[in-house]
Amino acid sequence: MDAEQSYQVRLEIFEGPLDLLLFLIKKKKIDIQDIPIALITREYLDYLSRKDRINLDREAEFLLMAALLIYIKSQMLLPREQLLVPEEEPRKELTDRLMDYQTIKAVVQVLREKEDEQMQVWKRSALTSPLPDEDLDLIEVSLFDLAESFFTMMKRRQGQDIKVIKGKEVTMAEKMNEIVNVLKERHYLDFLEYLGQQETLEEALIAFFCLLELIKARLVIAIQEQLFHTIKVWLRKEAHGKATHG
Amino acid sequence: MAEKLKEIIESMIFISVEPLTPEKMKEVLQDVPEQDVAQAVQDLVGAYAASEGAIRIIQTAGGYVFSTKPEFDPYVRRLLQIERKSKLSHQALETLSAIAYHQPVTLPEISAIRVCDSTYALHSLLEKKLIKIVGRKEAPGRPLLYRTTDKFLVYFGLNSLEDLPKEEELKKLMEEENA
Amino acid sequence: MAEKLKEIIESMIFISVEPLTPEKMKEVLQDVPEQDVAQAVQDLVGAYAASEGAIRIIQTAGGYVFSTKPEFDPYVRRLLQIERKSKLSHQALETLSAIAYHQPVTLPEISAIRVCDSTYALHSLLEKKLIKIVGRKEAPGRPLLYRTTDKFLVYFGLNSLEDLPKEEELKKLMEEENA
Repeated sequence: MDAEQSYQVRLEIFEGPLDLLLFLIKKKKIDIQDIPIALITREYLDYLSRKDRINLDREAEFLLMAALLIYIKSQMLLPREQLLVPEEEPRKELTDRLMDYQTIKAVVQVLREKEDEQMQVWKRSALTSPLPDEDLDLIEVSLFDLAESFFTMMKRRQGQDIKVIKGKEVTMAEKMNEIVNVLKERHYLDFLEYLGQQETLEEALIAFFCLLELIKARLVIAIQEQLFHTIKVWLRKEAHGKATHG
Repeated sequence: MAEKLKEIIESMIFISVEPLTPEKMKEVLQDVPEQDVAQAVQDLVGAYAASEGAIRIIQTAGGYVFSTKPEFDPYVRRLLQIERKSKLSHQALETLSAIAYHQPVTLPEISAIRVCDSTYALHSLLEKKLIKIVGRKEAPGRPLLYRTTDKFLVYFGLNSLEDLPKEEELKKLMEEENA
Repeated sequence: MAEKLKEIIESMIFISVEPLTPEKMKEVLQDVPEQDVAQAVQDLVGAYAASEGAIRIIQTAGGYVFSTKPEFDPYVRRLLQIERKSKLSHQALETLSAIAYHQPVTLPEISAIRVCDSTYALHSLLEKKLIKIVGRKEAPGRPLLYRTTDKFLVYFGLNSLEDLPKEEELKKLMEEENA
């Protein structure tokens, strides 16, 4: 690999499989209307095998495209009695998609330029007006605002309701048994979701302490995959038998 | 910079929500001598005062701010009144959403959902014909029942109430935000 | 009123929070012939464009609004203590472009165009009010339909969706890109 190529590669952060395909097509100077599928598939797979060069968050999408390319290739290898009309050509859909995506990329470029221009221009958003402006706070109301407004309101309400402690008495032992049973049935538990399902704040607190106890006793394992994300709880394998008597 | 000093100050006064004080100007125009700034401000205020235009710069609360000349007050008021009428406030929107998802519903129920007295918002929605009275509830005091109107559907571009986003759809979108 | 028409419109544009549309002007200036209003607006915009001052009137989202000239951006930012206005992410911009050219459009359609899940980008655009829900598609699952908003136009300094580059212009761009 020459120096220029590796330099180029480092610069590229592909936004998606189409972005990568367009890059390869350009690099190989291929006519988008007449894509040599075998060649492009090989190039594409080659790239995927060097995974550090694509955005790993969307690996599935890149793999899906690989599958599509292989599918098209296999379709084209099938023996046919007569030539296909252009619309039935398996490459047609790929070409259409690429063309469509190319347009979008051009639009992105135009909008980015316009955004740059507008960044330097300042308008006034707040003005001193002779009328009370309490009714002026919403510029655009969409259906989304309406629905969001409702569900946010409900969330707020739920937050208040949980403070009401109802009379139901739950012991630590009962709760612990319940948790273990749920884990046996469902294999894992979403920590926040489970706490959210508790009827009262008191019960949620008890459940919380029970989980802490179970973790301490090494009966369950709790994993947080990412900071601020929910915590998942699994039953440890060796604990299956023991926990039955919990 | 010096030859554009007047315009630089103009752009700053234009963008300030509060009257722009000489101290603030100084913060931005650090290297410019104080008397130059003062002179430019005076020129600027004078130029606007002498112009035929509708706006001028006034000195208030120790700073400078753009304002319309008093003679245009009637038009400004008329415009603001119109703008005000054509928009939904946050209060109104929240009330409307409570009605949309719970209809038919009574005022006490709406106020309970919002944990907030909704009489005023309800009236403004009735006035805008986004909701209507459809009867009375068979309950103590027989309170009036409200529903959204066809105008409500048109306003939000809905075909029917079935088209309102479902809780799951919204939840998914809102969760993305917290992710 | 006629001799002050230009100034009346100036005061209204000045005071309006959103771009002032000809329809709004008409509501206030009921008795004034439409072409007189249009002429006055043109004179006014021209006068500001020709002036040496820091502000001008721009046409966006079908209306008129005051803004600073780009050359004063550094001073405005220093005053407001803003490093840079934050730009849209590439993800968001690509999603927005797909919506702008295919609207009204559903989330699955957008994701198909981009070959990439667009839920997160969609939500951030909704939150920024650059797009809005406009109804449901008559298709299995009745997915929600999205459109760009007036705020989208203002954000990019467009007067209407017609201002978006046409197919031929884009083609030219693409050819340059591939050359």
